[in-house]
Amino acid sequence: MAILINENTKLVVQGITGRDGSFHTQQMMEYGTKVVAGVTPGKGGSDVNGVPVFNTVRQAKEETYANSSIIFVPAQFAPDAIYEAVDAEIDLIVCIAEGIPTLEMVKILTFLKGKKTRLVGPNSAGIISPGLCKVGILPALAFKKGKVGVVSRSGTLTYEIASHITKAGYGESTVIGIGGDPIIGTNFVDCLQLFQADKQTEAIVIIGEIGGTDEEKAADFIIKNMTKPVFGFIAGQTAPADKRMGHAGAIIAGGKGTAKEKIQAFEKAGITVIYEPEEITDKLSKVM
Amino acid sequence: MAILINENTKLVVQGITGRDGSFHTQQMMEYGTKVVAGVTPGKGGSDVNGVPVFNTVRQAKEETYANSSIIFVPAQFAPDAIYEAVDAEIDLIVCIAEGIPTLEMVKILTFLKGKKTRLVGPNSAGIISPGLCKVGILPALAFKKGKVGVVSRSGTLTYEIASHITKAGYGESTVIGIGGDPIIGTNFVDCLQLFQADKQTEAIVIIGEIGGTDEEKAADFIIKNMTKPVFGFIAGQTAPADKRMGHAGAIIAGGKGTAKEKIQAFEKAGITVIYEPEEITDKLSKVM
Amino acid sequence: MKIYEYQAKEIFRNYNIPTSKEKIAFSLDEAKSVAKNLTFPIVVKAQVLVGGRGKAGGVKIAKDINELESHVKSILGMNIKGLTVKKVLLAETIKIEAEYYVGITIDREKQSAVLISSASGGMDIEQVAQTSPEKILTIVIPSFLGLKPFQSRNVGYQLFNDANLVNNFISITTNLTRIFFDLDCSLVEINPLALYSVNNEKKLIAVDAKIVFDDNALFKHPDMAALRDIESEEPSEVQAKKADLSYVKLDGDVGCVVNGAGLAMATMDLIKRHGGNPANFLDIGGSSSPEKMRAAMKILTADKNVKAVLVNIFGGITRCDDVAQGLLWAMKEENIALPIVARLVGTNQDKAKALLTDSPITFAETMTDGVKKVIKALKG
Amino acid sequence: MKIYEYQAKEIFRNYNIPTSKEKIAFSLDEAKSVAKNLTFPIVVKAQVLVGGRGKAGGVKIAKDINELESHVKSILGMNIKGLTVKKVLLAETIKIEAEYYVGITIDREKQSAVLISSASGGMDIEQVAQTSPEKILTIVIPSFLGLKPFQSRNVGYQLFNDANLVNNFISITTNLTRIFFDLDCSLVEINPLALYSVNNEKKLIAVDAKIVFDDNALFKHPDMAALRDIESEEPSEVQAKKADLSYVKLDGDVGCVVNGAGLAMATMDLIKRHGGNPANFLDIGGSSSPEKMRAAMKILTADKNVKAVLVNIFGGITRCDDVAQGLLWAMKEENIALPIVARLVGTNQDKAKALLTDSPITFAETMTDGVKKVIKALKG
Repeated sequence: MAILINENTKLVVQGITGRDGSFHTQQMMEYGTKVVAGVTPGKGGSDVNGVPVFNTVRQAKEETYANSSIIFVPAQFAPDAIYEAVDAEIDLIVCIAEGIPTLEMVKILTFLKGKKTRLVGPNSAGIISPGLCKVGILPALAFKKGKVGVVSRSGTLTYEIASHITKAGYGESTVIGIGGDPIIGTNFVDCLQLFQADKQTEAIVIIGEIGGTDEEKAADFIIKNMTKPVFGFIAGQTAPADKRMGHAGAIIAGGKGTAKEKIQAFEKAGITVIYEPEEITDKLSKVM
Repeated sequence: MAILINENTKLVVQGITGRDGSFHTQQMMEYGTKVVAGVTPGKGGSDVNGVPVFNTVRQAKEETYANSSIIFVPAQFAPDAIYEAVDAEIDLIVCIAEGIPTLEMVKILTFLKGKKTRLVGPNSAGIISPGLCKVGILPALAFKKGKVGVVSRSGTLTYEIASHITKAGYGESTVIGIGGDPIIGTNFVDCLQLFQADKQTEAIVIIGEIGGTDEEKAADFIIKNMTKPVFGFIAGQTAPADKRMGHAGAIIAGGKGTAKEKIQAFEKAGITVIYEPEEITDKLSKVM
Repeated sequence: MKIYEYQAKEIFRNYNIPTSKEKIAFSLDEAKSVAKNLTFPIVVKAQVLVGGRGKAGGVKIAKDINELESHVKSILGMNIKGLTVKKVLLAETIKIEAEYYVGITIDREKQSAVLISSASGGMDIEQVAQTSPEKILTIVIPSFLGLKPFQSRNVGYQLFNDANLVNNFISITTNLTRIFFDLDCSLVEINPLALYSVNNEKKLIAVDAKIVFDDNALFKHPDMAALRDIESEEPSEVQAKKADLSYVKLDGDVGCVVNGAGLAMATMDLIKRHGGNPANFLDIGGSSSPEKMRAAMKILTADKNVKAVLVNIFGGITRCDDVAQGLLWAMKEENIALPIVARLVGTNQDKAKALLTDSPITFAETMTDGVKKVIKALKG
Repeated sequence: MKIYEYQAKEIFRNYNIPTSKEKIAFSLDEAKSVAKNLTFPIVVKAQVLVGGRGKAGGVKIAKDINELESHVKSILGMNIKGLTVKKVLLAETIKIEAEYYVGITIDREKQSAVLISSASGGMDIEQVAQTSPEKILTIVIPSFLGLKPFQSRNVGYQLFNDANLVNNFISITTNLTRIFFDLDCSLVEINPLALYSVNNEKKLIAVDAKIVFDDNALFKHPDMAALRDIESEEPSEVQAKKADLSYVKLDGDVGCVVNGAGLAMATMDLIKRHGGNPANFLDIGGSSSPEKMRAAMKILTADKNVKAVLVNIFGGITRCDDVAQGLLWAMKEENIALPIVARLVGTNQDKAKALLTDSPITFAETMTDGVKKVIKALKG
């Protein structure tokens, strides 16, 4: 069944006429994603690769019944783009944009409380339900339809690990990049919950990294609620404290959020911890 | 059964050491209200008429299990007092304070969405469930335990009309002053709903005035949801447009909110309209 | 509290909302000197705190200095709805291609600030709202976020075809919202918001400006409170405000003194219902201090239309005997000889009745009784 | 981005948060002249963008001008955790009666800004949080409302017995919150917030000050961005930032060039796991431009510790042949002779392999393979 996106996903691309927006629109369409509309204020009436462009999300939704959105606009305009999609009652927003100020995200999450819209990201690589739909910048070649759910704070590291799963023949149900920022719309627990309920998913891989306590919360959740086997990887064991490792969220601040703590939490929760990406194949073979 | 307040109400008085706060604390206690605590920052540890005073509502609640609050602090500090009571998870806040800026109230109501606390007022005369409890500045002499529910935007006009109901022997279940401001926490419809469900209440009197459309919404609600007989009075038939008639909310702005419209809406909804306070006795006698 | 167009325009300019090039003048001489720095044709606009100045002849276009002189002469001192024009705004004219409406106000039903826009500008927006509600576009402004650009854009693309104009509109509405929230307004309005062309580029400009502040929030904005023009207000209402009374002057002949706004309105209504004409709304509030009573009686009786007075008090916290005593004192101090009917019910009503027994004041038992008696007294 | 104590204190004063009377000095002469307007004893505080200056001897009290001179001499030029002290803050001392902690930061778990307070001030708050978490009071700041006075009061009465001190505390925390939100901070902190007496009145004062800005929001605050002290930063990291690379210098000898932050960290971890020592974190991002590759290689090899380089790329949008070509070009332009292992997988990986066949670069098939090969090259 896959989670979050599938063949019924009708996508509107916010920032479709930009460099990244137009390129990835083409990539997503080639993958089979139903990109029904684009939005760029002032460019309404034009089209990109045959996709009609609108001035507003509201208009785009009225004309095309879009239910999901992907945001490629620059960080400075991304919060308004998110609010616009929420206001238009889009079900799922995937925010690729990177560099949104943390306090803007705090406001956005407060605003989202009680709303039906789900936000994935920001600073997300997107989502792919292999064979069905791709909403993001993930490279198709790393994925194949299958039974492993993958959720990750990272981009290329996800492709790396997923490619081993793919090569080994298990394939993925859905792969979600939740984003590398400190404050994000959808976290590990949200995704675990969906994977637990998803029939297609038989095992789950969590790819975490230093910073925050999202991995620890996932471990708690797994102890209490999960029956499917879970595998975990944590990046940043050698990262020094108080240094931002690329992602705004990947930082050991005030001695908290170390890889060691996270690995311990995983082990305590019975998660099979992998230390090298290619190990995933072997470990999966023990349960599948 | 009465609504909103009864013998289980445990009241904290915010602003208990002020002139109005201390006077009405005494009045309420004389009426039988369980005033369990007072709050005045900096006066914690003292007492007013034997009621212990605390520095914060949180402390007051922890020590006395207060479930309701009445706010007597000046308008300038009233929003903070409301937020404090909401934060302490007080069930019912009755705000007597008058003169809170409208935009502050807009914020407060937005903040209250989804919270379990009910706010009555601001600029309310309070609530009385005769014989059981009084949370407000209403004079005891006008009321007697009985079967008519009264809800009103006004103060003395309510006492006036209620005193006729009292004199005629019907008495009141609960009398609520919802407040004379344009933006208030509890409106006519909220109270009608409670009265409809309240076994003690056999008939309801709505006392409206010019300004806004709360009476019209009440009329709509009555058509769709009420089975008990409803009586209505509207003050301000002779009020000129664009002039604030005392209450911040009593103003015909942009030609909207006239007494004529409201009376028409009442009549359409089958509400028995009374034009002189003393008429209420006759009209009630037809159904009771 | 309302302020004048020219004051509102100054606030607009501080918030980067474009207005015409314009100057205020308080006299003919000043107008002539101000005009030197402006390009004709110049529009001369009466500055008054009521609407309808156009119909009253308070707005005129001058194509040269002679016309300007005659327009200023005719407008300064003009009476518009009871208010004397004491200043005129001189503004350069533009060639208006279309007129829009944009305003922000509190929507009581939505419990929120709303942005109201319409392509039918330059007209009475309330009338547009009644006759063609579909021409009014309303957007709820989230109170914690303020107006977001996408919201203005949603409206903007319904009003304009041109992306530059939409961006203009976004900037103007965003700044209008900032004014509204920064200064605790109850209304900010541009009507008309005009479309015109400069060097073949279409632009939007505020041709008129209206700002009303929330009286309850003025304490936060002393610089705005200072803009209050007491001279333009009804003197009796100014006096009442000073005495902490809530008073509105009306045209009738029965003065009323009441405690509580609702009861005061109900008293007026009842007077009308029984064939009288209320001279005022007056709420003395919860206090029964003799000083307040005296101030109230003084203000009432200064209105030469007032031929009789009804005092209607529901005493709860207020004690009726206090009111009676205050009333007797006020009558004596202010030498009041008008017929007075007092209906004092509630706390200590019997004492009050006793106090008034030997006075010229007529005692009434109920509101209706009081109203009937005061009308009878009036008709003599 | 961090700023110095003296800069943070200036922001504090602009927001009405009381600080000691103090002045910054960049030289001994300046310090002596500045001291003339201050009353002894004066504390001389090294200004550096790292913690732990106290233990390093960077904070000393002078009771007269001679001591001051010797302290300033010893502190200016001092090296604290790799940073040279170039300025000292001279501050009048107060008689501290108690030390508190107060700070605002983002709580990722609560997805909100939080106010953190403690009666255990003057110490490392993170340590307090670990050893005595009950001494830490945390309040969630509602993002749409800001910190409300009642919230500060709830905390204040847990810290102080005195209503005046609580009011002091409310004012300081309210202003601290304004700084945090106005300037998009990720941390504002007063540690210690000191209690002292003036004329028998107890007061609170910020003895130290720390502000960290959210890098992602600095574009909104150019005046704050201008406070950045590039000289205090690792030169290679400054250079990397200019080239739009995300780079962090470490102590090891294996340089790594990776696309993606997670993969870059995983690569470092794997090097360590297989017995090597990573020399850096480096994320070249999604682009495969030859210029970026060149800048990356130049920065890496400028680090004399680096003895071998591992290039680890998962090509999705990034094409592996582009990376290979960029790498070859960079090696030539920068005359790089170090052993290099390249693991290029994904889009056009075969073309990349072909390109590198005749080069000195070792091709690896997997991450683990690449890591093993680079360590072997190093030890070989």
